[in-house]
Amino acid sequence: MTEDATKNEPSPNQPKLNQIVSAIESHVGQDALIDHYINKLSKDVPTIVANPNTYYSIAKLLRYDEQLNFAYLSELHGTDFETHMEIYVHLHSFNMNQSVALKVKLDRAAPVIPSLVPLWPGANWPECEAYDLLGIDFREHPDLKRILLGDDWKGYPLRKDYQPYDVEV
Amino acid sequence: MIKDLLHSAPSLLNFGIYFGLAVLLLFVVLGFVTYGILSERKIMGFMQLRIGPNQIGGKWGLLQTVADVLKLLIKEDTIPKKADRPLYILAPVIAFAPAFMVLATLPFTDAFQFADIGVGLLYYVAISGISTIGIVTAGWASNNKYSLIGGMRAAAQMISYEIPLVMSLVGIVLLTGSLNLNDIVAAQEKVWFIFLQPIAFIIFMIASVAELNRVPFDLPEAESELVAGYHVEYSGFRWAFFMLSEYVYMFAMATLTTVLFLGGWNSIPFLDFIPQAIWFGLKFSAVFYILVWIRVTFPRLRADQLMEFGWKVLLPVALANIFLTAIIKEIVNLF
Amino acid sequence: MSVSGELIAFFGLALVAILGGVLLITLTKVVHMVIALVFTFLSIAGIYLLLSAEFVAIVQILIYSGAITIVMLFGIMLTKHRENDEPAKGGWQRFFLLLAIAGFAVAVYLGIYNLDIPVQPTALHEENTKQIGIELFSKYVIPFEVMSVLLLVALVGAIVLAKKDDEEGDRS
Amino acid sequence: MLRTEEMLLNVGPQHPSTHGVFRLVIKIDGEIIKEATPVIGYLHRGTEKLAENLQYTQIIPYTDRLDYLAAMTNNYVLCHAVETMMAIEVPDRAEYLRVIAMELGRVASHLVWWGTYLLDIGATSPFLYAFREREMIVNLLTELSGARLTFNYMRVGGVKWDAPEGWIEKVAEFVPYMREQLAGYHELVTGNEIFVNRVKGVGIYTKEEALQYSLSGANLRCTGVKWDLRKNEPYSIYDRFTFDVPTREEGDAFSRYHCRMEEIEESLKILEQAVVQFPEGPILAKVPKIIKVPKGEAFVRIESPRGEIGCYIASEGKKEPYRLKFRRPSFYNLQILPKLLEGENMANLITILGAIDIVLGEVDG
Repeated sequence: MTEDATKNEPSPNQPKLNQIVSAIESHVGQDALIDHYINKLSKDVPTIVANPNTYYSIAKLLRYDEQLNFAYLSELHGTDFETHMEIYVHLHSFNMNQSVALKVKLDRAAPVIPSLVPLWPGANWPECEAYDLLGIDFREHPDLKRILLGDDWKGYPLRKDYQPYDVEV
Repeated sequence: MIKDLLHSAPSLLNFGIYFGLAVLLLFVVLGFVTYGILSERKIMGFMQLRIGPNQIGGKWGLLQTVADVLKLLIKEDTIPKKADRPLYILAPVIAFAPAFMVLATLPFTDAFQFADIGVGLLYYVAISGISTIGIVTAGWASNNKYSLIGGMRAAAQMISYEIPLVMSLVGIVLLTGSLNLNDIVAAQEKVWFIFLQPIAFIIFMIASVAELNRVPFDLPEAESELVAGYHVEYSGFRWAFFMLSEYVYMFAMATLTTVLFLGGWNSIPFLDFIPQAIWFGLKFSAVFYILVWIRVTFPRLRADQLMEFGWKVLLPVALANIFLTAIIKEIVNLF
Repeated sequence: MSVSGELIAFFGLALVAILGGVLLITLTKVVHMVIALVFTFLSIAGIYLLLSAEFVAIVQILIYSGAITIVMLFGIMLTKHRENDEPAKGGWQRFFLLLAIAGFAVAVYLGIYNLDIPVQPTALHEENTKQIGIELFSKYVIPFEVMSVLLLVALVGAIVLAKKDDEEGDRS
Repeated sequence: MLRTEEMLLNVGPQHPSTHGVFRLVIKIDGEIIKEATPVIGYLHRGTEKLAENLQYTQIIPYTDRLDYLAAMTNNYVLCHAVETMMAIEVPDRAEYLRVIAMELGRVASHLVWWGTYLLDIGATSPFLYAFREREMIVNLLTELSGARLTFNYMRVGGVKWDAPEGWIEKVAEFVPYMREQLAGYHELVTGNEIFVNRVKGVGIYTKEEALQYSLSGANLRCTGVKWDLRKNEPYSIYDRFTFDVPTREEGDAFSRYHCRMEEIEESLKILEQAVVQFPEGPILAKVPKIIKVPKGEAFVRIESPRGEIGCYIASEGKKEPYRLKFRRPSFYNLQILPKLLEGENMANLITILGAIDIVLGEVDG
């Protein structure tokens, strides 16, 4: 995915990405980000890939930094990439009039990540959904439950190795 | 005629006459309910761009209600396992019996009336209150939370709106000097009370709609909140009893409005060649139409707003109306 | 005494009234008791009616069967209450109870038997309500007004009670 | 001393006012709600899981079933995501058809909301009036797509069918008619004192809360946030129309009502301009028979009647998406409900829930 960003001419969003990245590097740390690029496929959205350890602090910075101020969580979901789990968070800042995609790669065997609910209460149900369908454990989530499938469901359907419990269907 | 019967010694003949008259009234009322429901549905259909019933009994759907009632009678009678069985069975009866009792004092024409008692006006209000006990009991006995809330609301609403209802009528009583419904009609031979007591009329209309538990005051059975309120668990003929009593009350309330404010069977001047019964029917139908119209037009009030409106608006206005009427009456008396 | 409709009606009503009273005592569920009470009230109203006291009868229904019972039902249904956990009474206690009831019955019987109210001819059947009104506002004005003060006190008391509960709720 | 008993009440999953199979467990003290817990998932059909084994065109019918009251926008968001990733230029005529269909859908959706909301509040007639107009829209869309609700009309790169003869004229005629009816609606309902008393000041939240809870659509705009993706992140051809984004400041149920009613008017404006500008030309871009999206991922979002609907596609370059995810606005909007209901009157439950305007097919996905 990283190749797309470096090809062709620079995107108009490049300065904004640079601004975000420099803010993160100065406040959270030089090695806070694993990767950052412009996703040409997705309307040039600046995409940053966080380290699981720094994920929460980066999110906190994005939320509360006066310049960045990503006040609106538009989307949060997980994906099972077979080699790893990934959480995709789409944030929007009305200040910068800019969206950013925050991603984090998790260990597939034990996907554990801090919850974003303290920062954006709107992350509550999406995180429950990711837990329900993918089995990602969000730490310090106020009420992590199987929101769609119900408590007695076995397995996590959106994992690629999911075997349907009811074979007939 | 009836008065003489009351004072005579009981005999089988008298009993037979009584029974016959009661059955006659029952059929009149049932006939009204049948076609009252049909006409309500037709009017609602007309106002809501629908056709209304048009399948059973020709294109007017004349037998629709009959079919509905028959269906209700042969439906399974379910009693929830955890319901309070004796009260569950008793409740529709308590709600239903007073509905017919109130009809006894209502004068339809000067000849067609069953009991001419001195306190006819209060009689209506008092007896109709008993139905509320039936509704509360039904709500409690069903052992269902929705019906319990519905029953509670019915009780609160009835207590709150009975007071302005009676208070609005005190003005009429002051002008007539009697609680007797016949006297009240007689007092309206020249001018109807709707013109002498316009404020009272408005209060009475509002409070009567509330007493009838109809939109916009149908909180005890608000289907969007309480599913069906106090009769959620009822089915078949027990449910029919509640519905029947509701429509009998509508019949009674429309009659009462006609008698109290529209001059009962009195005719408009120069048109008194038209029989009294027809005059009564016309006025009655007008009131009925307005009741349906209100139902089609308005959204529902909220329970607390309902209470506030009853106590903080209707009651003070009704009291002011009494005050005003008394003063005017005294001033007129002076000259 | 000839059999007239009035007599039949009286016995019917009296029977319902007594039955209601007995049921009120014997039934175990509070709501059932209240419903029994309603029947007693209603039949008493019927007896008033037989005595040509129309106004009193109607007010009986309006206030007792209507308003008061509903308020009672309201209270019972909305509040917590423990049902049928009265401790069984001992034999002696029961004996004294019976004795007391018997004594009371004898006293009432003697009282009524010896009672001699001077009968004065009244036109009760006509304008019953008007007569009550005239009596009330001429002869009994002071008791009437005092009664209204009493009701006002009760009203204020009710508000104070409800309010106190509110504050407690806030603290807890 | 005078303590009342707390009750646990199950509202739904079968209840006339939950607008579908939605369950709400509420703890009430008298008629005051102490606590509300929404329970969802009764309508979960696993659209996202199913999509992993389907080709892109085959997924379109499934999107119809998410928000079944405004299926055109759902169609569009999937096509738009694929088109964005494949960089397909959609022909003008197709875009106009899409916009007309989506705006008609928006009007229809708001009409259903208006009717059912009034039904929740206890007025029965507005529902039937709203459905009279909605029926006309549904008929128009049926002529266009062949289906009443589940249109399956859009395709990657354009639309399935061209507008039939005289269709555009019918849309043009519908606009003034709808305006007239809208004035009637306002006359019947908006000024009604009972209605105003029921909704005014009910279910208030602030701008900050709305943003925190990721609300979108009229639920966000009613707090004064002028945010509409059609204006702020223009997609399709929305930059060619002049229209306004209605906002209110109060953040109560009444302001949401106003926002939606005004949105109908704005949609009519767009329709009016679209039928005038409507161009000739092809209705489908040149796309390969079997669509293969390049390897990578994309997230696009557009404005549905209920708010921000998004589509995330992760592709491995195959015929099927590797992962497909919809950002369903109702799912996000519903999150604020427990907070709004706390301490409210029972009767307000329906008013508040109705004002959020959820479609359960979309909440459960």
